[in-house]
Amino acid sequence: MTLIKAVTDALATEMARDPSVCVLGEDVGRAGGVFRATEGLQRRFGPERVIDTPLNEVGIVGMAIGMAMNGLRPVVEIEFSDFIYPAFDQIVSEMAKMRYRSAGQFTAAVVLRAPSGGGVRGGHYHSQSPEAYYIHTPGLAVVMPSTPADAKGLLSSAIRGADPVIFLEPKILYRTAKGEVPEGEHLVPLGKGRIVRHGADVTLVAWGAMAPVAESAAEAAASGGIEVEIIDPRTLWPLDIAMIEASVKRTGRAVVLHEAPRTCGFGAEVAALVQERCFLHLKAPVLRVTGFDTPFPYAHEKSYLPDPERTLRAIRASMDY
Amino acid sequence: MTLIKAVTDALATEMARDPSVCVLGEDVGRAGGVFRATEGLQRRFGPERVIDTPLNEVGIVGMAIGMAMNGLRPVVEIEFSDFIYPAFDQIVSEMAKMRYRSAGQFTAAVVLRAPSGGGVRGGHYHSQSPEAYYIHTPGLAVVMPSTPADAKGLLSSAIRGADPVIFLEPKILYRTAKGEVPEGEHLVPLGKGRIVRHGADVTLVAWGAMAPVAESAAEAAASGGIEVEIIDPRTLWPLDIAMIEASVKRTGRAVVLHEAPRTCGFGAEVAALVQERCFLHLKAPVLRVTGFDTPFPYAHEKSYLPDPERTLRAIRASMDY
Amino acid sequence: MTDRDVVSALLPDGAIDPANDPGLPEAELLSLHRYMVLLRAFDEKAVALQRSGRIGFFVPSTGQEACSIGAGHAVREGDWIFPAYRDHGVGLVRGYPLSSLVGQILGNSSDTTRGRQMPNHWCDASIRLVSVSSPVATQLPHAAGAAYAAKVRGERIAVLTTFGDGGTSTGDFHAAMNFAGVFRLPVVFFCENNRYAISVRVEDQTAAGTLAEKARAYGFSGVRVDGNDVLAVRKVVGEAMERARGGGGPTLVEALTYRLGPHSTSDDPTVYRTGEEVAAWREKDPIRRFAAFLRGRGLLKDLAEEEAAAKEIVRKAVEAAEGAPPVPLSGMFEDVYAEIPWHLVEQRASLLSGKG
Amino acid sequence: MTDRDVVSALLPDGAIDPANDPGLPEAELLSLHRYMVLLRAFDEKAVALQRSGRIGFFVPSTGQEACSIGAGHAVREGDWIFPAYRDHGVGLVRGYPLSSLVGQILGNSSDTTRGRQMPNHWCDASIRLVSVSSPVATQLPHAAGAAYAAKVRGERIAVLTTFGDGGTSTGDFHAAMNFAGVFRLPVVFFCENNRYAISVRVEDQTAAGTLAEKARAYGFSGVRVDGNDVLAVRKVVGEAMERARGGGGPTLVEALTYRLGPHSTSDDPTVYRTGEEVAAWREKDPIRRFAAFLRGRGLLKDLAEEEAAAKEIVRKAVEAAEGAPPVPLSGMFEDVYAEIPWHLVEQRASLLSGKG
Ligand SMILES: Cc1ncc(C[n+]2csc(CCOP(=O)(O)OP(=O)(O)O)c2C)c(N)n1
Ligand SMILES: Cc1ncc(C[n+]2csc(CCOP(=O)(O)OP(=O)(O)O)c2C)c(N)n1
Ligand SMILES: [Mg+2]
Ligand SMILES: [Mg+2]
Repeated sequence: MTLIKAVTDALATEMARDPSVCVLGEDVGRAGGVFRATEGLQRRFGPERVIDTPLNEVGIVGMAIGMAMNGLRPVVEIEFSDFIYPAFDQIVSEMAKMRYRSAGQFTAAVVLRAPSGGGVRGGHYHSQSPEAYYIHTPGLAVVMPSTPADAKGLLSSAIRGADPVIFLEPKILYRTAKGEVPEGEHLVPLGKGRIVRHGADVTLVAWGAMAPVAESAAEAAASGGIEVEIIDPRTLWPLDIAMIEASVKRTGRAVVLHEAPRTCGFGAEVAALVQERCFLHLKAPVLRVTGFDTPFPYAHEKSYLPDPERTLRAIRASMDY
Repeated sequence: MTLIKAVTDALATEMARDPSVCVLGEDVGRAGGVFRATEGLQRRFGPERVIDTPLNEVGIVGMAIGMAMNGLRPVVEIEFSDFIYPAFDQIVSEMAKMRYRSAGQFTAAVVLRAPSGGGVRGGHYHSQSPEAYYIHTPGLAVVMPSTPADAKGLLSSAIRGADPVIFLEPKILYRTAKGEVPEGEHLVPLGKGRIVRHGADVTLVAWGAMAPVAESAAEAAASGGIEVEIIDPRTLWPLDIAMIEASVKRTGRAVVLHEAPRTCGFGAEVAALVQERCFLHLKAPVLRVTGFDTPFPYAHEKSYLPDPERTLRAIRASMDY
Repeated sequence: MTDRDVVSALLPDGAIDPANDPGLPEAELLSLHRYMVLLRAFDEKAVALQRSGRIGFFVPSTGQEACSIGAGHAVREGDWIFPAYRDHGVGLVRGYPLSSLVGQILGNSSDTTRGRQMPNHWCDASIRLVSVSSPVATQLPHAAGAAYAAKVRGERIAVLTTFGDGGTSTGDFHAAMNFAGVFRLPVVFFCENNRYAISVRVEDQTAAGTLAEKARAYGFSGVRVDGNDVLAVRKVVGEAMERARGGGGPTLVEALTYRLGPHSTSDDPTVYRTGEEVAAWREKDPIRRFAAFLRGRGLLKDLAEEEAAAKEIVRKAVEAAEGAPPVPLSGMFEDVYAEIPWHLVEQRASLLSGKG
Repeated sequence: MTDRDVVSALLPDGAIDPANDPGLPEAELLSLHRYMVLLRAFDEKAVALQRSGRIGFFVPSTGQEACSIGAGHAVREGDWIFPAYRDHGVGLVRGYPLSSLVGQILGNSSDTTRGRQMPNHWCDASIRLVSVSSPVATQLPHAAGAAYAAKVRGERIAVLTTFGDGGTSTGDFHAAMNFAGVFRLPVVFFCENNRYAISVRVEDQTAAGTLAEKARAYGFSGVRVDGNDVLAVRKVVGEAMERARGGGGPTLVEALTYRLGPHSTSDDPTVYRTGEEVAAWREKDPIRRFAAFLRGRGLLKDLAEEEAAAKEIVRKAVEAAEGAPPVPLSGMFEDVYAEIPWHLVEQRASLLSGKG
């Protein structure tokens, strides 16, 4: 099953299980979503639960918050994560703080789904990776799957959970990532990472569309005798630090890989945490392979995005340090 | 002169020098700003250059972008940095990318001033420190002064500069920070840090309202025989990395101090950069003293904000590592 | 009637316009009055507490009591309230305890919201009084969402959200009004046009003739009401709420009123308002105006006595709450998430152990 | 006339309503037509290029040529244009070179914007044609700002900004319309109501009777025009721009039209529109309609010939540009700031040296 079908499967399964789950966003109803993630849901669950909204992200997110306060389980789709920003105030000032400021009297357990990342020739506004903005915002969980099974299991857990979740979907993997997906209800717990590949020499942290890039780089490294351990955190925040810390204490080396611009990206936090917690084990600085600190370019997309070659260079640099 | 008067002085001086400079925002005109930063400017320069706007940050920032494209030098005031978020899309999608996406044909050299940080019993929405969001956004410069002279000099440089600038003003220092301020035109270049205090044992990076906290901590450390070197970057991004790198290579120890929540805060980037560049010189991990990863609390503000005691503990921890 | 006419009930001579009489029983009339007096007493006390440094900040509603009390009185069991920071009166008349109001502004352990927010940012889930936020008008889309949920469940309830004239300029107003219109939601948008957004005159806030007519842009109707006339407010909001409960969709109500005090305790209104303007509005004091009507009906004996009683109630409430211990430090790390994640456990430990 | 009436000039019988005749000289009439035909030829070629994988994406304006060409023709030297992604026609008629249009969608070194953005995101400072963005309606507040600058300098110019029906729901629309009203800015808001925001019908976008009437909420007037009637569009926008230049303030123009093609090359409109609906609108094709008028005037001989000529011009332009070399890699790090800061110097070096 493809990753996008796994998303649809999770939505359909959770909607069938719990009548309070509903989906809202632009073009999610009659059209089934611009990426077809909600295909067939409106026909099956009706327009009151699969809601085509006007073109206003403040209204979508803000209305979802009110729906969540009044007993529904709204799953918002924002067409591209680049178009969340009009709703940024509703997310950071309202959704993220509702539980805290009301001392738990009110919560805003909204799941906000958005296709994210590059690789589709989308230029500035159909390619960005915004995870760091949300990770820096207390009160939000930030999730990004890299396989169909994780997409279904993590999204289902997010929908059943009690906290607001920013659920970023690597759009380039929608149809290229295929894999076994358990039928029926399937949960993958939030906050637990996945060891994609075991290795003794260097720990490589990568998520979303960078996970397969990490795997190719690890393949190449292996043929050069370097054993790379790949960790996909899956839930970016709260991070499975225990898994990363244990691995780096074994390998003594860490590389973090992401599409987003380098400066103040999540890679900076991973690097800061690892050097705080594994300082005496580190044989080399934590290295970062990331997008560059420019707006996301159209023509140079392939050079902008980290690839196996750049990743391999960083792995080698860490080994040779 | 107080820091707020230095801000007013910079605005008045630059407006007198260049008729294209104008100020816009809520209550900046007749009322002279909720913190009185624009006091007297409307009387002196008229309502067309000192503009009271309707209550809409999208309109304020979006209009400023268009004004900048058409030859004006708009200086926006947002009443509190917590209230910028409705305009987040205009800032990250438009202001930050205009030069790049038009290949330099159009620019949006807007200076966006906002009172920032805690200490005024302001709770969730009158206390936050948002610098990391803007540092992570390519195309923006982010500036935060900690002294009246720097406030005037940096703001004047920002107004004359060619790039959009997020100019964060530590509101707790508005009336508590006093100092000599050069009369007339006064420029402090962007991108250059300031060594607040020299010391051989540990490098302490702090900005805005944390700079005086760093000084108290350094005093206390000195009485314990620890010589702290304090660097105030002043321009947070692009950062004066050369100054920090040189210092850490001398001291072998680094602590970074900020009010914002720790996770994915600017401290993470400073830590990541320092360990990448000074790895073999480091005698201890780069330590962070920061706000906690909660919404900004009202009653517990004093415990939430880093103070000299917590800073001193980190300095000691770094020395004793 | 057009959206330029203004509904009023209390006539200058102390009589009432039968057309706009909400027809409340005498006990309710008296209770409306008592709440207005109590609200004023509370506001005056809160400002005094701030002046003497015992609380950090306060936003008074003095002059706008007819709005919050009149609108709040139209709210029924099961309805939701998404108020602005200036509308503690709405909660008060709905049964939000004075002790909680006082506790919240003190931010000590008598605050049911654990000292988390500034004064004026209360909530009480038991009466569906939703947590107040500082960013202007962010509660409006939430109100639409709560109304949507009630509507799809077929509940016969309405949602009241309150905000100011400045709030109509926000993107949240545009979004919420449009969604309410498109989905025909049971929500009443109650706009207290007190003529100022801090220092900005409503004439500089919009070029529209009235705020009420903005509703047309969203396909529903707007009504203007005399916001210093508690019975007219009660009548207009009551009808709008009932229409919403009955499936008639949303209404925008523009209440014409005036803030007699500062925007907040941090504000000095003399820099942007003339004494004459304020004095003219003092003449229209909503409490005195309603008292005159009650006196005419022989329902009210001694206003001064009422006011003294209210002051005493407030004094006692403050006295009772002020001694409460501070909120415990550990609470700072709770309610960020449903469960406390590892990083907050570590941060809490570092703070409590004095090691962090 | 009310904001429900729709202005049209071209009558069914091929004649013109003298009341709404913009009174253009024959040469201008012919040039309008030639641009419409060229625009259609370009759009069809661009879609073909995308289908054959030679460009990544495209947003065609087929069916809406009367809107962008008619509105663009009302723009004068010195005026500013803040267009939406579907309005390359506005630039084209203002003199934005076809070669630049082609270069931009190819994103190679023939692109005057250095391959920075997706197709449809052009700009040309020499004609004050401002850089197109993807987020819907973000250009509207910019248009207000450019108008503000012109107004305070006393320049006798106007600003045109274009957007769609869906754009009226955005917060940027609300902000820009309100600021334009409050400051009486010389800006014309040209809304192409093509009845859909991707799949969402305009009836589900707003409950308002018309989009034009939304202008009232901001204190100025809205006009509806037949958006498939290039002369009516030229007339209405021309008057609005002239009113703006003369200090008469802003206008909202709602042009009623229809997108005959997909929203973009990524869209399949058959999932949300019926063939009948599309066929009915094909009958109202703005080019054929205008051609009929020109023929009646004896100004147009052979439409097919015109179309063939336009196709050839476009073919040649593509041929000329397609061979251009790719944009140099180093350019990726320029124009982020006025000068390249240290971190981008390092990142560029790491990429170019193959070390990063
Ligand atoms: C988004 C946002 N911008 C600015 C502010 C600062 N601010 C607080 S109250 C206020 C004025 C609100 O005026 P109005 O809506 O008329 O309500 P009133 O205070 O008059 O009751 C402003 C500008 C804010 N709280 N939120
Ligand atoms: C803020 C934002 N949200 C969502 C989108 C995705 N999107 C692109 S075009 C579009 C529909 C726009 O419809 P309309 O304004 O009517 O213009 P049209 O495409 O019909 O010309 C949407 C939803 C976007 N670009 N920006
Ligand atoms: Mg007001
Ligand atoms: Mg449309």
